Amino acid sequence: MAAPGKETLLEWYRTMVLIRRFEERCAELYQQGKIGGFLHLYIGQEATGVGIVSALRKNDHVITAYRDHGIALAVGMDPKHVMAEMLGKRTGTSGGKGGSMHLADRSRNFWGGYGIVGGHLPLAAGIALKARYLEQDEVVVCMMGDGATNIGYFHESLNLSAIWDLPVVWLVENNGYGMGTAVDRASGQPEIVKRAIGYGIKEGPRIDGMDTLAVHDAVSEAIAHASKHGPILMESLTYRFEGHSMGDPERYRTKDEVARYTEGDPIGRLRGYIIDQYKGAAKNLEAIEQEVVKTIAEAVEFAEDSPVPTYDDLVSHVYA
Amino acid sequence: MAAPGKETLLEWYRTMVLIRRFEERCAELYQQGKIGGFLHLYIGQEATGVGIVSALRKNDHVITAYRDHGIALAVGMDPKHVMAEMLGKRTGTSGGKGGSMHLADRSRNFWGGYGIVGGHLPLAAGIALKARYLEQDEVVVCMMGDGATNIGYFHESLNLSAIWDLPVVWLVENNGYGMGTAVDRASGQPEIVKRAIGYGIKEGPRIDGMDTLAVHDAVSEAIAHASKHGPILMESLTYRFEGHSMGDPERYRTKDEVARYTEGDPIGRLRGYIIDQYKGAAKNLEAIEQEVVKTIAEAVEFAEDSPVPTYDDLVSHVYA
Amino acid sequence: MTEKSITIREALSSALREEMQRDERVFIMGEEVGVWGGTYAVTRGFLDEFGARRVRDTPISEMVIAGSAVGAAMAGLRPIAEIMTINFAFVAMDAIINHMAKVHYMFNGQFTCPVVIRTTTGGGKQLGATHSHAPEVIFAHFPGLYVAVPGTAYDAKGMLKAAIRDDNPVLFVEHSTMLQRRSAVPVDDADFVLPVGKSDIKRPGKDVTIVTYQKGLEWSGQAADLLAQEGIEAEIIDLRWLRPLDLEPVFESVRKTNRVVVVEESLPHFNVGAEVAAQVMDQAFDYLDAPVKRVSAMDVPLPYASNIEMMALPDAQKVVKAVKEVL
Amino acid sequence: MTEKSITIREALSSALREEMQRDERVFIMGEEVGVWGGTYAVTRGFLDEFGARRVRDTPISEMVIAGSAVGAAMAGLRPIAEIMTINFAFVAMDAIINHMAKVHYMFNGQFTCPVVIRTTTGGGKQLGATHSHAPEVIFAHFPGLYVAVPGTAYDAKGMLKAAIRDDNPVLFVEHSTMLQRRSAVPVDDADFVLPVGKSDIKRPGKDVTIVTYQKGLEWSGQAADLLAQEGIEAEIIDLRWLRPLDLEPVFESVRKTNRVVVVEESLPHFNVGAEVAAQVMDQAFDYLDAPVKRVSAMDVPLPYASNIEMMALPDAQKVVKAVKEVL
Ligand SMILES: Cc1ncc(C[n+]2csc(CCOP(=O)(O)OP(=O)(O)O)c2C)c(N)n1
Ligand SMILES: Cc1ncc(C[n+]2csc(CCOP(=O)(O)OP(=O)(O)O)c2C)c(N)n1
Ligand SMILES: [Mg+2]
Ligand SMILES: [Mg+2]
Repeated sequence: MAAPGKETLLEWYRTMVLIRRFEERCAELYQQGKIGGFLHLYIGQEATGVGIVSALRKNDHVITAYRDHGIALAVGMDPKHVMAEMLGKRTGTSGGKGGSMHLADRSRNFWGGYGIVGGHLPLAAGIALKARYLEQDEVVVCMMGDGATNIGYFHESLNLSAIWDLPVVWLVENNGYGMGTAVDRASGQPEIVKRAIGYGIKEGPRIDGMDTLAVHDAVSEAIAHASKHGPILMESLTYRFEGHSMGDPERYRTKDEVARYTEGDPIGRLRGYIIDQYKGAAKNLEAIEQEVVKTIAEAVEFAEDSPVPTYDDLVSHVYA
Repeated sequence: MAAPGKETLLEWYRTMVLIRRFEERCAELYQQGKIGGFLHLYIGQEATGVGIVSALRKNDHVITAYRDHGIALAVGMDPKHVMAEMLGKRTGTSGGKGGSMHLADRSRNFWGGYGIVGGHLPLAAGIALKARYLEQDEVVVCMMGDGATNIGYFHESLNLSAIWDLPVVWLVENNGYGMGTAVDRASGQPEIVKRAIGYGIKEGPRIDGMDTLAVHDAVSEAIAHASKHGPILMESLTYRFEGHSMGDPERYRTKDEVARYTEGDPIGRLRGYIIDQYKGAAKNLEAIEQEVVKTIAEAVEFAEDSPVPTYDDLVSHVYA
Repeated sequence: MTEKSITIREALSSALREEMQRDERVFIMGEEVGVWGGTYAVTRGFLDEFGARRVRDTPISEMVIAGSAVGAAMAGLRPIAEIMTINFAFVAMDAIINHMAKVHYMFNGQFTCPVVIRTTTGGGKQLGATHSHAPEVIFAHFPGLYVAVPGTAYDAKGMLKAAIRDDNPVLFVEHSTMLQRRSAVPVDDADFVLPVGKSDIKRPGKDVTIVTYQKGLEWSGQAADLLAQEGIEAEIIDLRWLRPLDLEPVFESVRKTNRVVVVEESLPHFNVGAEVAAQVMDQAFDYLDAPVKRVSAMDVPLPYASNIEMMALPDAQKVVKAVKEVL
Repeated sequence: MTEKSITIREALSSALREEMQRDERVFIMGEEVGVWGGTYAVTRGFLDEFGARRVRDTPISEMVIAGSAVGAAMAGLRPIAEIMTINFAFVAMDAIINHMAKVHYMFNGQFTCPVVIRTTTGGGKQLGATHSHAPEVIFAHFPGLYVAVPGTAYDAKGMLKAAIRDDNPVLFVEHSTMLQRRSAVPVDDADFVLPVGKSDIKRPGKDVTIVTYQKGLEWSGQAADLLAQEGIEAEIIDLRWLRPLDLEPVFESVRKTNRVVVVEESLPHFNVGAEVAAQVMDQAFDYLDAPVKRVSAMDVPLPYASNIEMMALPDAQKVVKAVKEVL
């Protein structure tokens, strides 16, 4: 696979920093009571999200669970409108009706974040069925947490994708825990890719999910596989630096463990790689960082200034 | 494994013939409108049922789906009361309220037949949990059809059995079809035992389900495994000679295919084996056959003479 | 417009066939819809006619049958997903209630979800407690979904075509014991489509209003015949849809009859009759000469034995009795 | 008997603890019940106190959480299975309705199924459409199961203990926004157990009967205070259980007040209010001076944005308005 050029790397870096700063700001806004509901931060997992989205071809699709801010920003949704959604405003990407867990952008083939664990896996199969049905070369990347691989939806969806030969990359973001339950306490087979055998589909790799380039390459290959040969199951081994959602007492892991992982921060890693490859890139990176700060500030301002939804919004779109 | 002696073999033979004749009579009674609802015959699969039940240790358990007459008779339920259940009589094993699909005998650790595909798998896990919880050496043999291995219940149940180390033999009666759908049209992994890998449990054998002795031996070993080391997934490769249920148009298979299998009739095979092993056994077999005819006649007479349930039966046992 | 007497089964088949011919995006998926031809033979011949691409047998996997239909619909297809019987819809409840009924709202209209779930309902066939539900009312509890409960061949055809053409998800509930019932149906009009959410007066009368649907039409019809012999004229209103629930004709009828009986196969609590009673009281309080009476199944799981199963279900006599209580 | 003011959370915890201490066969299973201590902290400390054998974390597998509880109960244990929120009970609907509620009946009493499913219900926390249901009414539709909906610490404790001791399956529904509510609860009586299926008059009054439960108690209580300022005395009846549904005190109250309002968080169709209205009309037709009015959530999936989510839910003002309509 051709190594990405400087522009591409800088773009990935920009997106990852954008996600990080965006979410740090969200955490603050949550503390201030401006964001409500559940807030699941993606911090630590940015390499996975950006690696995946960068690997999508023009008409490919992506769908994920409730930990979806990273994907929303990576596919290019406007931070202003995403932030407005977080604040429950009319100008939000779902008009304020979806919130943090339900970002989506039909125009970018981002089919949404979903709150029921595993519930979006059949949807991914259905979207892939559309491609097969219309004989279009489109692949669906269906992201899910490690915890989601133990619910019935996983089994039925992977099996259907096998027998109908659906172009899906089943991508497990294995961050070690489903809420407080470690993978090996939840899954009889902690090497999740091995479950591919049970469906007769391709057993994909378990990749280093903290390495943006590795994710990009592996997902690109997986998409190529899915496009030609049907479904594949792969894992991105990652870690969430923050709690499951805001207010997680984190009794299930030690500070030491968290510290071990934060040392391998994917943003730091990509930064190091870029500086290694391109002398003088440091100033590009700093420019990006500053630009992101501005973008976030504007997004928050836009969101705060936006109007809340109305009664008409409440009752619209119950039916088409 | 020690070869079973003559008495044992004759007993198995008796049970298999009993099942066969019982069901043949049921088919007639169904045609006469005396049995209603769905009637799923076990004909062709008797070796599996009898092989399994003969392998159970004193306190082991068995549970199955709606194709349950064979197990009911094999565990020793009185044909009279089973037939009465088929006819919807008060004297039936479930008081006429369960019918063909819902036979059970608590006193024999037969936990019932269940009509929702896969729905009884979690129950099996729960029964096994009781044994673990109370530190009793008891194994649950959970039978299911090949079709049942594609529903979410299968996934969740096998996974739970793995992480809780439950003493369950997950036994797939693979008769080639779930209704009209051939295994390889329904399952991405037609070699179903391979799914064990996805749960990190023991991949058991795929045994010749038309050979009573082979089933007995393999299930005995599987029970020993489950008792010591936890769950195992195995298959008994068999075939149903009749339709899925009464009135099946059987468009999904050819007469030739059916004929090929009926040649290997498990009852004929066991008969041949016994005669091979024990000269002069033919007359024992004939005596058994005659005795069974009598047993069935008595069962039908008992059932026909029994009273139907009453209004009080209708409204009792809604709550304990 | 030519009409012909056909069975509900034929009505459903022809509705499916016509809509599949009309719109390439319409396809069928479910257990045994293809090779077997549908467990109730509604899609017999479809595999040959439309091929395996458009008539898709599935594994026994109701969660993904319903859920993948949602995804396919969001992406632009128009799936007709068959759940063999409504008893198995419990397995797919989350896909239906949390996904099918909500994707349109939750993302503020970005996605539509034109899925039809075809399924069969009802007891009375000695199938026992887990296979004899008529729980369509609990699906109608939730916004975002429509629930169709046709009771004649005419309605089955026009309503199924409407359901397929509608951009909202529809749980289309057929009664498993009524597939052989006949009525006159337009046969040469490929656009014979009934409106969504309109109830229908099936029999005019002035003495009592019987509100019912599906199997209840038969019990009520027989009861009305018996009552007619005593000079009592019952008006029978067929809801046809539990959602949208159209009670206008009921309110109007009550103003004339002043008496209402609701007949349904559901269980007795939190059922259709409860809702009808509450709304009728609210909208026509001063017109009611007696409380609204409900005839439903008894509050038991349905047993296997035929004699007691029948005791547990409504019948014409129970309807007659209820009518006499309100007269 | 000493009483102490404790929260609903404490009431639940102490009920669980006492019953686990009393009966070795009682154990807890579910997502995050152990190491995490329960997502609502109800089982905090239980893992240390009772060990991993009796406090069992599960994978995210609701079908087998509910279904294995059924098996364990049939085999002689008394599982308390936690479904984190009732929204996820849809995934387990078949295990609950077709198995938990039916094994006793279907096999004619051979098996009993003493399972308690603990779960939390309710909207109002900006969790969006798939996480904000209050659908307990649809579970109460089915015979074989009991449905508990406690609204005070006193009731939570006595009802949970009753549920655990009962030989029938109970869906025990806690309101996720009420866990901090306090009331006086007997603390030194390990056998403080309330009866199954008894509603309770929470506030006596003579002008109007408000029938409600759980969160509705708060809206109704606030409304009653406002009404009291105008000299209107509302009687508040807390159903406490949706199954068995005890409406005797309601019928009695109506004979005195002649007016009924039902307040609930459910959706507006086929809900608790519908059933209450229908039964009240049937049992107390001549006592009603006005139609029964219902206050419920609006007929929409709940949105994320707080302002419109609150619009969609009931509140004291809506209750006051409904009461004034019946006066
Ligand atoms: C069906 C269902 N059960 C339970 C939950 C509650 N829940 C939300 S997130 C979560 C953990 C999921 O873990 P994982 O899939 O690993 O994703 P991660 O949070 O690690 O990204 C649980 C149990 C839910 N949303 N849906
Ligand atoms: C959840 C569910 N879906 C569908 C059905 C309808 N159904 C009954 S039996 C059956 C086929 C099951 O096949 P298999 O598990 O192979 O068992 P076999 O009949 O071959 O013994 C189907 C689809 C059901 N009972 N439950
Ligand atoms: Mg995880
Ligand atoms: Mg089979």
